[in-house]
This record gives sequence, structure tokens and C-alpha cells, in this order.
Amino acid sequence: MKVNNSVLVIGGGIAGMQASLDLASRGFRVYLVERNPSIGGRMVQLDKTFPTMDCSICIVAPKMIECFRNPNITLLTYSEVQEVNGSVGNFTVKILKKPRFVIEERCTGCGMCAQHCPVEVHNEFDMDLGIRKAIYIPLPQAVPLKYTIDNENCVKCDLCQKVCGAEAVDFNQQPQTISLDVGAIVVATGFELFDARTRSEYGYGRFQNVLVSLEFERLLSASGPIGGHIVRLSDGRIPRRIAFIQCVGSRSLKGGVSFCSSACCMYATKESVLIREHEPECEVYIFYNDLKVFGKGFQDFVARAEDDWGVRYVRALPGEVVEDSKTGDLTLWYEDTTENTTRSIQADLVVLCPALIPRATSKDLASVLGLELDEYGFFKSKDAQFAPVDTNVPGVFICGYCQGPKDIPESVAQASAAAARAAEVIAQGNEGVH
Amino acid sequence: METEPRIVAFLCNWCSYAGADLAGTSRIRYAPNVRPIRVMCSGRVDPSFIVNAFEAGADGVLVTGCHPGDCHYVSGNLKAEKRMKSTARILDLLGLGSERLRLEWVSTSEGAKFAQVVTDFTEDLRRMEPNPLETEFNAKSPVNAEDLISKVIRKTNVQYCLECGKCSGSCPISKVNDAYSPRRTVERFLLGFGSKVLSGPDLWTCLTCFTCTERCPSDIRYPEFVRACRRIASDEVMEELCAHRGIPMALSRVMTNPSVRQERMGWLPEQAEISQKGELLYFVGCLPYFDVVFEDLNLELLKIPRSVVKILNRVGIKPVVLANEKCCGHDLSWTGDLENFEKLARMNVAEIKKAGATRVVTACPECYRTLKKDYPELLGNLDFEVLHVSEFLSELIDRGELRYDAKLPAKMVYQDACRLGRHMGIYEPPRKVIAHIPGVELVEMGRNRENSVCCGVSAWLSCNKYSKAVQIDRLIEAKATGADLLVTACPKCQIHWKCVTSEKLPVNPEDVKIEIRDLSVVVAEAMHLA
Amino acid sequence: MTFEPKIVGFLCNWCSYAGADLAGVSRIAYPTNIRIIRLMCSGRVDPVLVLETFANGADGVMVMGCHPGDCHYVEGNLQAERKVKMLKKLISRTGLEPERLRLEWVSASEGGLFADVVRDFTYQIIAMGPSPLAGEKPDVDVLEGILAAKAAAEDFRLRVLVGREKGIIEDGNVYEEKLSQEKFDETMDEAIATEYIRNKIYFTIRREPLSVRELSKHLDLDPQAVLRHIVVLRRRGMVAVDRVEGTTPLYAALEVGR
Amino acid sequence: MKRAEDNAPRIGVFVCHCGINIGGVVDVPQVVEYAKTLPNVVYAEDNLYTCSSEGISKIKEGIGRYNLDRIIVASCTPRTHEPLFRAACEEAGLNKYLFEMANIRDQCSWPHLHEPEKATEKAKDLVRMAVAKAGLLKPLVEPEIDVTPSTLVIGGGISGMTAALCLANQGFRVCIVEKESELGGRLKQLHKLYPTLVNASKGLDQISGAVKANRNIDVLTSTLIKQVKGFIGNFEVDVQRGNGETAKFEVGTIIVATGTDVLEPVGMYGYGEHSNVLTQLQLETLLRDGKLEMPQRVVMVQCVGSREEKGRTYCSRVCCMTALKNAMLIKESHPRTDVHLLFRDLQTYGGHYEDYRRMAQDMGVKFIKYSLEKPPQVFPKEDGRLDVSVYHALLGEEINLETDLLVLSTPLIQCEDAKKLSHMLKIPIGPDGFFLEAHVKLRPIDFATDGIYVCGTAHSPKDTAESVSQALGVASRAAIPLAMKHMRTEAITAMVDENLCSGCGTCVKICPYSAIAKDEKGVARVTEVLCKGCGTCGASCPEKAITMRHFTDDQVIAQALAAVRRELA
Repeated sequence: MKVNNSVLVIGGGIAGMQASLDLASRGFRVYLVERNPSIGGRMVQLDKTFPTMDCSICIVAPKMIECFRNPNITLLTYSEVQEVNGSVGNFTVKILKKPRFVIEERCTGCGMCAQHCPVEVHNEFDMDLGIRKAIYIPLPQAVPLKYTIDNENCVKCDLCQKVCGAEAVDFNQQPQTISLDVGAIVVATGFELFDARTRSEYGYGRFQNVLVSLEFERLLSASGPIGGHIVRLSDGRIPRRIAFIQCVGSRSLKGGVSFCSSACCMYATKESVLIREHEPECEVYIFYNDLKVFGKGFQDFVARAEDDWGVRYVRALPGEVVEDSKTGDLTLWYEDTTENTTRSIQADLVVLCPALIPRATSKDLASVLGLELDEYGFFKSKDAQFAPVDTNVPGVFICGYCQGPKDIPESVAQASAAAARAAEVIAQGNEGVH
Repeated sequence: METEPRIVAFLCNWCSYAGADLAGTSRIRYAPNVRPIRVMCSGRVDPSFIVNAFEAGADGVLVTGCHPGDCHYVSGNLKAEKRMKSTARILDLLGLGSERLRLEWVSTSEGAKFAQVVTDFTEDLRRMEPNPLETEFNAKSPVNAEDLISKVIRKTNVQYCLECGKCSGSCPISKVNDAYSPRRTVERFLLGFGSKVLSGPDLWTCLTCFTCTERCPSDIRYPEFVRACRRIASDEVMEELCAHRGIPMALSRVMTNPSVRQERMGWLPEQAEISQKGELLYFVGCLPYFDVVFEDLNLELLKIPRSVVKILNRVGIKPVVLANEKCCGHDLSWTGDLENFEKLARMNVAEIKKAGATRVVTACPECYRTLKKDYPELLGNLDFEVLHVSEFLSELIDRGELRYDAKLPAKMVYQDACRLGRHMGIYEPPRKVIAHIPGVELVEMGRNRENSVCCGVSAWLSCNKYSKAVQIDRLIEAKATGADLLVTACPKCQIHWKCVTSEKLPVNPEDVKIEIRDLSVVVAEAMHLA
Repeated sequence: MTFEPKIVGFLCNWCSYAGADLAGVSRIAYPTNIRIIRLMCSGRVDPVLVLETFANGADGVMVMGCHPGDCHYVEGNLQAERKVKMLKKLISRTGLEPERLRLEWVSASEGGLFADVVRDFTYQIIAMGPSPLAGEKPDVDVLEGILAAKAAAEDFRLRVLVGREKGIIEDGNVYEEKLSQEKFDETMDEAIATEYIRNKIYFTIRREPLSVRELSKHLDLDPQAVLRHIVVLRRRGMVAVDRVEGTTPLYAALEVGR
Repeated sequence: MKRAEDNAPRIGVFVCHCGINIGGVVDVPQVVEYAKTLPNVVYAEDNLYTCSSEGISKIKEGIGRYNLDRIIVASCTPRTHEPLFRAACEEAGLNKYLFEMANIRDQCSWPHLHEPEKATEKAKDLVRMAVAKAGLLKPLVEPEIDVTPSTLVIGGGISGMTAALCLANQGFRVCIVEKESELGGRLKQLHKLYPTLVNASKGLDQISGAVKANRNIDVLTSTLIKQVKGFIGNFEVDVQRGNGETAKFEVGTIIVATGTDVLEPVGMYGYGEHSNVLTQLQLETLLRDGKLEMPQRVVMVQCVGSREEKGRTYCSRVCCMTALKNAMLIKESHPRTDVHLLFRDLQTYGGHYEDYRRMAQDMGVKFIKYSLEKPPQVFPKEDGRLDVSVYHALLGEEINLETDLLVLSTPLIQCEDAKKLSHMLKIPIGPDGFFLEAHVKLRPIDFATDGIYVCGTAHSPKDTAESVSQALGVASRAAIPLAMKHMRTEAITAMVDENLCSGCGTCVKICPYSAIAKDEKGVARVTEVLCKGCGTCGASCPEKAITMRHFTDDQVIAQALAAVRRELA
């Protein structure tokens, strides 16, 4: 029987986008489903990328726009997969399109509505450090550049409706269910952050000057909440010493996850170099256990950070962070394991590198798709060695962090891999018609 | 034939010893039962000498010194007199009887008096029962070190050590003592260099405060590891590092003897209502003894059990209080004397069951942990529930049965005792009990709950400059909160803090000057029961 | 005010331009003076481009390409090397310091090296001072020299020699005979010398008609040699007798369509 | 009828702040104002992010509203962003070759971030240069070519075979060229694969079986690539078989899956001197063949010849896990054997590898961290055993380990014929000796040269699962042009003016792609699909008869003059 020539890609991060572009640029119809109002995923939250220090948004924005422009890709943003039936070659998928209360076809992204919206709330995209309006785009480079009303916070003052020249605001918009037929499915739902609050000895959530890395990325980012200036949130002072703590919740048998997130050592190094670049006066310490330098160019990058930028690496995981309630300054207690001495060090800012963990929602998606999860909650490969992107369900493929910890290039390569397998099953279904 | 009483006599060098010599040179006959020990001054005689002597089976202990005023060292003999009084009280508590201990003044010229004293004492002792205690220490039974270690390494996850040093970075002692690092201790065992550690001080340095355990990413239960290793570690080192010459441990050991009949109800307030049998049993713990041992610190420790009983009575409960309650054995189990610990455990459980109690309330976190956790691990499930008084009180609050009549306009800060907090996870009930007191503002130290800091000593081990540093640091933190009152639910915290503040301080005394009171006492005050 | 030299860099797209980007991405600082022109390959650098750039007052010119063997176009970079070699010889005759032209190999992964060579060259130029052709009043003689050099570089003879150098040395000429590098260099030097001087003569008499004697004095050259060049130039239709003063013909340059 | 000045170009300039990447250093508004003063510039504006969909639509609007016929974006490097902006021009109906970029970030604001004024001046100059060139730009068209629907896979290891199989199953013809006499590559030497401990041979047999059975795949073993000519869609491959005979065939795309060698640690830790010093790979083979008579004590040293100060600085990624696995295999069969693992940083990254470490610890494998400064030392004993003395970096103590067997974990290194291939295919090699991808982050398995891709350990050290992921990845990348059947090529090519050409043939000799040949009239003619647009021919043409499109003499000279002569503005 005829196999459907279109593919559903779940997740609009770098992996999802790469898979979509690979498939679309060779003629497959692709439906790219993203739960957030904009595609882009985690990468757009980053400032720079290691080890080349490319500006993250600079290199990913073109891909986002390509996805938007490619005639073979249908973007289904602010949408979620609800139901999947059928089997390889002929899946029928139900997608729930959440109401934006803004008619996408009409919205020009001019931003007039947001200018006038009286409601200010924390911006999730900025890790709640920044402010957005109740009608908003998560980031300036949002794709599609369409505004969204967040219903929780909207006060229905209808100012936006009044000022919108395009008459795009529609408070009566209803959730709609879209039904699609696809031949294969690619899952690329990425990761979320381990809740660092649960490691209370580090005081995240209790002390203002203890941040998690992704928050710090937003601080560093030019388009971030404070325009890329490094200051303490407690008093706006420029920190003179910043300490990074690795393995917060990772490599843990207790109070965390047992695996290594693979990216932290390197992004901490990157952020450290950026600090030294922004604020040459500011000392940077990275407290680590095993330095994970297994990737291409990693070791050289660390050497550069240490020798050229003066980043200091201490082989120790601090026991605790103590706050001086008056000044907001922090004291870290640690045993320098290579010096065999236990000391304390003052820091103005502490950045925690929490484990990057499978999304809580993976379970639901797994049950919708009938996928198995591994003991950590990642989508399980059919064969760890020889079929990494295949799953227990024929025709459903996985790539990116949701399959297991990896960095950006690994995710990109694996996304292409998932695309190839999807193309393969469709081609075989069609007896290799080309 | 009946055995002859054995008397250990401590003679001061200048008067009594000479007196004894004179008795000899003057060929004055006296009972042969005495075994004299020469000390420079009767003031040298430590209560532990006496307790150990009885533990070893002595039927009587005689202490002799110069007459008041004649002391070669001005007032050593008066100090001795004071000590003998309190030691006598301990003997009474233990049910051995204070009459087995005798203090006499014998001068150089009083050979005859010496002979007389000895003979009389011997006679009196003949009329008494012989000392029921066994005649030798209960030596630890031998175990195969090798496989005990390899077993406990697995049991406590030690093999998963990543050597990240988070333990040392958390350990209150490591912070002040570079020589000590749980990580290095563990690593040595892993590499097979354990013997070095077993013969060193490190095992006895651990406060078993569970801070490292709380934080270790590899879930290594270091204190449990330490406890197990102490079983095979050198006792000599332990005794060296043990404070108060091991009296507390000696007392516990003494109590393991089934024939010991204590008399420890003396502390009960006169109008107190208690019962022999009943649902709820109040497990008092060692407070009556500590009240004596630490009388110099005038802690008024007995206020604690009295408050508890009054509170219970007030809410209409007549708790069972065991006449012959034994030490829970906490300190023995944490110093590796599992044999004696087990004896105590069995006896206590038997007594509790005999009383038909289904709920046991205690005001001591160590008793709490030991009864609730260690007993069942040793003896299987017990058919009674164990509650810390704070749990019991917060129950009452929930049921609206606890009425505070007094207003205590005070700012209070609460110390989480290790055993209550990190060991057993009791953080909120005590806070609830305090916060409910009208007028009280409950504040927190920066390091609270699971991040709370130990009072610096456990099981009387390694009480040294490092533990003092820990204690002072903590008191400063408490004081800095601006609280008027530091509330703890653990008598040991109180003892150790009072002790450090009673000495010469390396810091401005004002910085650590804060009143310390036990939770139950505070509650009693708030109920007008003080 | 301090001397801020004008430096133009001709960079190949694949290695050197990427290397320059990498220097930026890695925030490796270097002097701001260089102005980069992106070409697909360093082999694209026509000698005329370089001379034109100098003629317009550039204080320095850098040509950068892939390391030998890495060229995206096999050996465009080697072609560039030959052209630069020729150019330096040519320039050395004009009164402009040949050190103002430099060739460097920088790969895509050598951001640091890029910064180093640019820094080094910039400081070198600063030390040398402004080009005699920079600013409002360029040195007329040197300018003439450069124009002559440019004309020479545009001329068939030099171009074909440079273009064929590899062929002639490695594959051999039409008679299948391979020239040694030395032999070739001799030929090349001779060509450079004559082509330059001929154009120099041309540009000199373009200002005002001159006699052979005057020219030989002006160029400090044996009158016979001058005459020989005049003959060639007349044959090429670049020079004609302007007028005869007494017995002395004065030669003038013709405007040729180049 | 149009008046003369109407033919003058209408240039639009868009200057990007790139957040503060440019705006934080260069005075962007000033640059915009300056741009407006330049000849033929009829419109100029600044954008926070010109590459955002908002910025893109600004460009399109500009083209419409001010009927701009030349677009300049002053932002980052054309190497990454030119395609995006060109596409925008096209969508607005403007030929994309009428677009020019000024690189005021990577080559201005970033390297000169400490000199804002000078950086601003430079930015202005760069814009002026772009304007000068833009005025002279000509519209160009990209010729369309057909794509040979087949792929050459160089290397018959697990990566090559996986890629080939996936492509073949998509209906494309694939030719695997393997220098060895049989398929399999490195996996042939391996015993069990971590973390699943499946036999390497098992997976290998399955895949090579499928490869041999697949009718779309030709396998050429004992075969070497002699020469590769042509370009994406139309590569011409010459190979030489083991028996000496040569073959020639055409493919559309090429996959490089040549794998790596393993470092032979000659002269390190007594390797080569003492028979009981092995490499991890030798141990692996012994374990597989059951030839290892079990030692009492084993010491494994990690990072032997990798992560060095100078030289081989990279981490070889797979060694820690391989050592752990082999240590466990030894422990499994001989629990009493002592195994010490001397490591620097344990690379137990990713999903299962941490638990794998714990398994080893459960089995009693002992870990000692040593430091680069004080590496372990080996002393032979009379009885043939070895004393390994190591400074325990985390105890600060020298520890002596008596051992019967010393195992050295040595890194994967570039294989010796990689250089040859790199020259043949024009694919770069990075500082670590491995092939260098087009972009480390977003094009990890493409080469800068179209139609050629890299996967597996040829790219960098990685384990089987990671190699397979990449192999499947290139199977997608390489399939794209094949599936499209035909594609457009560069419009930037050379063009000969017949009237000027003297037929001297210099260009014919110079062109490395044989893209220029003399025609019947004896003048040079360019075959455009072969021309890669380097322009060397033009720079060498004695008659100056060759025009290099998009980089014409007058365009480049205009840029050069603009660079040095401000007054020209």
C-alpha cells in the first residue's frame, strides 16, 4: 500500500529544525510541531557556543528563518501532539493548536500591541529574569514573528485589540485540533533543567546571587534582560569574582540524576571566557570533578581558557554556599582535592550548572507514541550501538538530547540521522521511487 | 564461704600515704582487704577512677586525704570532698549505694586512724551485698576486619566515591582541621590502606552529624561507615580521645548488668502523676546522671524531664516512667561497642513492653534515633511507636489540645540537632511548637534544617579546639540573628555549648552570649508550668 | 597626530578570510588599519590590482592565502606567490619600498596567526612611515615609477612569464626543455628590468618631450640603451618624434589605448 | 525614454547592531548617517538583528518602497549569512548577485572591541568599499546541472557501511571503496562493545551481510582512490584495484569515512621493551581470542599520548570507557585479579556511562587520578613483573603498584593516507589531524566543498553508537542533492573575451579544474559548471581577456580605491 510522503517532526529546537530542513530540502512535506510560540529551542537562549565562541543566535537565526521560508515545511507552533494512530508509513496524528488569541495570518509582528499592553510578567524565555507583556513574542528573533496572548495573565482590557491595525487580536479564538497523515515521525523534544533548589546546600532560590547557568546565559546575552552586562541581581554591582559549580544534581545516586549531562564543563568554560572578556577585572573559578573534554577541540578550548583568559579550575565540588545576609556576598566551602586542604573562598556571584534532564512531559509523549523510555527517562534507542535513532515503534525516530545527553553538533548530526531513517522507511515503503 | 570485700584505696602522698606507712611501722593491724593506690593529692582522684573501680568489681572505694587546711596543695582535699559527694550520688542512682564509697581525712601522724578506717569500712562492706558487677570489662568480641570492611564498604556505598571532596567541604571539622577529610579516609580504605586509618584518630574525629551524608552525590553514608569501622578500630586511641574520662560510657556499660537496680526516680516533681503501666511511656534518658556529672555547668538539666511530665499531666496523661530505665546505648553503639549496646537495647525493649506502652515519647534526639531506628534494625519491628516530644506536641496542637496560657514576648532561634534533623528528618514539628507560643517571633540561622551545624561533639569523642571552634562559630551565628533565646531540643547541644561558653573564649564573650534553653522547658514556661 | 597607515588586504575566501573571522570570533585584537577585500582565491590577485592600490596611496598591501597544499583551488596560492615575487622586484625599481607588500599564508583555523601577521605588518609600516604616494602631494617620481610598473605588469611579456613559470619550469617549454629556476629567474629579471624602464621612459616623456641625452641623464642610463628602448617603443607605437631641435630629435609619448 | 541619471544604481544599506555584538562597539547610527552620504546610496537604516525575520522583511520592504537595485548589509561574515540575505533579495525580485556584505562584526567590532572610535571609522570604510563595489555589480544566473544519483563511500568500516546501507535503501546507488581486503574496519579488532557488551562481530556481521546483499551497493575492496575530478553532482572517480587494474565511475556525492589509526606508544611506559606492556587495543584482541593468561594484578594508564601539553592535545574520547569495559571483563572472569585504573579525568559522559563506572566500582576496580605533571613511572623487576609508581594526585602520596600487566590507553590518530585524500578532495584537516568540518556547530558532517561529507572517526574520535549516528547523518546530507536530481551551481565563473584572447593558452595551463579549453577558433572558452571561480586565470591572462564574474577588475579596484581614498566618497 502507498506510503505517505510527509513527516511529522516534534520539537522545534536545533535538532528538530535540522531534521525538518534535511527532509524538506529533498522534497518531503514536513510538519514541524513546537509547543512554544516560537521555534528555536534552547539554542536561542544561549549567548555564544563553545568551543568556537560563535554567537548562538547569529548562527541559529538563519536556520529558523529557513524553516519558516521553506515551502515544504509547515510550522505548527504553540501546538502539541495529542494522539497518534496507525503505523509506519501511515500514521494519523492529531495536533492540538493552542489559541494564541492572535490570528497568525493577520499579525505583522509590529509589536504595537505589546507596547500598549499594561500587564507585565516574567519572561520564561529569559528564565524569568526579564519582563514581557501579556501579549508577547518570546524573543526578538521569534519565528514565526507572531504575537501570543498568555491567557493566565491577560486582563482582557482589549487595548491590544484596539491598537492592532491588522485586527489580528481575537479573544474568542478556540483551541483547534488538526489531523495529519504522515509516513514517519521524528521526535526531538530536548531537555529541561534539574531543579537546583533541591540541592539546598548551594542556596539556589534562597540566595539572590546564586544563579543557574541558563539564567546566566540570559544575563550574558546581548538581547537578554540586562543587555549582556554582568551584574549582580541583588545590588546591580559588577561582580569581582564568580564561581561556577559543576554537577549540581548530575552524576548523583541521590538527590539528582545518575548520568553526566556532558555539556556543562564546556559551557561553564565558555561562560567563564565571556566573563573575562566582558569584565577583565573579574576572577572566575570553575569547581569541577572530572573535566569532560571528550569532544572535538574541547581540550584546546580549556587550555585557552586557562592560559589565555586566566580562568581557574579547581578540582572540587563545594560542600556548601553560605550567604552574608547583609552584603549578599557568598562563601563557598570546598576541599581542594589536589591540594588536600579544605578552604573557603568568597564570591560575588555563584553559577550552578544543574543537570540537564529529560523533559517531564516525555512520559506523556511516550505513551501517545507508544515509545519506551530508558531508566533515566530518555527515549530509548532500539539498539544502543547500531540503531541509535530507531525506537521500539517502527517509523518513529528520535534525535537530540531527548535521546541522551549530547551537545549541539552531536544533536545536529543525529537530527540528520533521524531524517535519513525517516526517508529510508518512506522510500522502502514506496519501493524506492525517486 | 562468702568472698572477702575488695577495697580500692586512693591515698594522698603527703598525709594519708604517710599515715598508712606509720600504721605499718607501728605494726598496727588492719584488714588486709585494702589495695592502696598512691596519688599526689586526694584532689587527683577523678570520679571515673571510682566508677571504673566499681565497674571492675571493687566492693568499696576508699579515698583518703589531708585534713581540711592541711592540704599540701592548699585545697585539693576540699575539691575531692565535693567530687566524692557527686560520685556518691551517681552510685546511688546506679543502685550500687553511696555507702560503698568513703572519704576520710588521715594525717601523717594518724597511723592508728588509718587502720581503724580500713577495718571499719571492711566491716561495713562485709555486711553489704558484694558488688554485683562483673569483674572484667566486656571486651569487644573479635571480628574479621577484612570482610567487615568490604561488607560495610558496599553497605554504605563507599565504593562509589568520586573523590569530589563535597564531604570535606561540608564537614564542620574539616573546615577547621585540614588534617581531617572524610574523602581521604574513604579513599584509603578503597585502596586497601585501611589499617593506617584504624590505628589513627580520624575515625574518632567524625561527628556523625550526617552533613556529608546529606550532600554526598554518591549517597555514601560515611557516618555509618565510621560507626562500623570503630568496631575494629583501636580502643586505646578511642579512650585517649574520649572526654570526661569515659564516665558516660562506663555508666552505660554498668547498666548492662541485669542485677543493677537503679534508683533514678528522684527527679520527679512531687505532684507529678505517673503510672506503672499504660499506653504512653516517657523515656527519660541519661538526664538524671548528667545532672550530676555536669553539675558545675549548672544546666538545670532536670528541668527537662520535669517539664515533660508536667506538660503530659496538664494534657491529662499519666505517662509510664521506668524505674529501671537503662541508657539507650547510643554512645556505645557509636563507639563500636555493639555487644553492650545490644544488651541495653534488649533490656529497654523488654521493660517498655512489660509496661504495655504503645507510644514512647522522648525529649532526647539520641534516644529518639536509637529507639526508633537502631533498635528495630537490631531486634526487628517493635510493637511500639517512638515520638520525639516535639512530634507529640505538634499532634496536640493539631488537635487543639495544647493551650499556651503565657505570652513569651521573645525572639527565638531554633537549632536543629543532628540526630533529630538530618538523622531522622524532624525539622518542622519543633518549629511549629515554638511558633505557636503567643508573642514568640521565630527566626532562623542562615544554616538551618538540613544545613544546620552540629554542636561540635558526639559520643563524648574528640572534644578539642576544633570542636570548640565549631561551637563558637555556631553560637556567633545564633547570636547574630538577634534572637534572645536559642532553643534546642537536644540536651547534648546544651551541655556542649554551655561548656564552651564557661571557658575562656578566643572571641568577645558578647558575640556568643545568648541564653540557651530546651524546647520542653520553653513549652512548659509557656504553659505556666515552670 | 600619530600615523595611521592605510593597509589593504587581499584575502582568499576559504582560508585567510575565514581565519580573519576566527580572530574576531575569538576576540583576538589586532590593529584596525587593515581593510580586507575578499577574493575567492589569492590567485585572483592581479599584479595590476596591487600596483593600482599603491598608486592610490596605500601604505601597505597584504596578500593572504591558504597554506601551500591547502588551496581550495589546488594551487592558486602558488600563482599568487609567483606574482608577488615578480611584483616585489618590479616595485623595488620604482622608489617605493617593496617591504610595503607582503604575502602570508593563513588557514581557516589560524585566527591567532592572522592577528599576529597583521599586527606585525602594521607596526612595520608604521615604522617605515607613510607611503611617498600617500596624502595630498604624492612624490611625482615614485608615482611615475609605479605607473610605469603598472604598465609593465599589464604588458603581455611579464604576465605570460609569470603565468607560465610553473609550466616552463616543471613541464618544459615548447621544445620540451625544462628551465632551471635560476635560468628562469634570470630571464624574468631581465624582462622586468627592460619592461619597467621602457614604461618609465614612456611616462617620463609623456610629461614633456625629451631627447635621448636628456633621458639618459634623467634615468641615469647609457644613451645607447635608452635609444634601444625608444626604438622598441616606437615599434610598439607608443612613442613618436615630437620635433627635432637642431640635430636632436625630441621624443614624445603617444596616447595609446591601454 | 529614461534619463541618464535614472540608470545610476540605487543602493540600500542595512547596518546591523547584532544586539550589542556590533552596536556595543561601533557607533551604528553614525555609520548609517555616513552611508547616506555615499554616492548612489538612496536609503540606509539600522536593525537590531538584520537576520531576524523582521530584518529580512525590512530589506524586502526597502527594495519595494525605494526601488533599490543594490542591497548592502553591514553585519557579520558573508561566509555564514550571505545566502540568507541573497535569498531575501531574490524573494523581493532582485537578482541575488546585486547583494554585497560589509563584515563589520567578525572583522571589525569583535577584534577591535577596545577601540570603538577606530572600529567605527573602519566600519565606515568597509561600508564605503561595499558601496563602491555594489555600484558595479551585475546580475548573474546560476547554471543548472544534473546530479548523478549515486554516492561514493570512502572506507568500509561501520560508518561507511551504515551510510551506504541507508543510502542504498533510499534507492540510490552506492559504491564503497575499501583499501583493506575485507569490510569491517576497526570493529574487526574489537571484542565487546560498551555499554551493552554485545560482541562487535555480531553487529558487524549483520551489517556487512546486509551491505553485500544489497543490490544498490557495489563494494570495491583492496581498492585505492587514485583521483577525484569534477564537482558536486558530477564527480569523476578513478580507482585502482588490488590486481592493478583501474576503474573509472561517476558519482553525485562523496562520503569520507576513512576512520583512524591507533597510536603505537613506542618508548612510552616501557612499551616495546617489556613484553607485559600492552596497548588497550592489544588487550582487547587478546580478550576476544581468550589468549590472555590471567594476571594477578593489572594496571591501566589512561591518556597515553593524548591530552598532552604540546603536540597531541586532544582527548581521544573512547579510551576511558574502553578501559572500564576491559577492566570489568577481566574482573568478571577473574574476580581476584586486582585492576587499577590510572586516569586524569574520567570521560564517563552521557547516558549510561556513569552507571558503567559504578558497575566497575562494584566489581572492585580501583581508580587513581594522576596528574599530567607527575605521570606514572615504570620500573622492571627481576621476576619480569613491573613496579608502577604513581603519584596519587588526590591523596598527595606516591603509591607503588606491583603489576604483571601494564595496559596503555592510546588515542585514535589521523590515519596516514588522510593527507593524500585531503589534497585530492580539497577537504581541510584541523589542528588535531582530523578532517575539519564546514562548521563546528551547525555543519558538523558537511565539508565546505559542496557534495562531500564526513562521518565516523575520520571526523574525530568517537565510539560505535556515535559513529553510526553520524553515518546515518551523512546518509541524509548526501541524499539531498541526489534526491533533487539536478541543482544550480555557482554563477561566479570566469568569462573569456574572444576579441582580446590571443589563444596563448596560459589560462588553460593554469586552471586546476580543466575548466578552460581552446575552442575551434583557437581561443579560450570556459566550461562554467567546472569553473569554481578562483579567478587565477584572469589574474594571469597576458591579454587581460578574462573577466572574473562578481570579482571583476573594476569591482575589486573600486573596493581597493575606496579603502585608501576616502575623498572618492
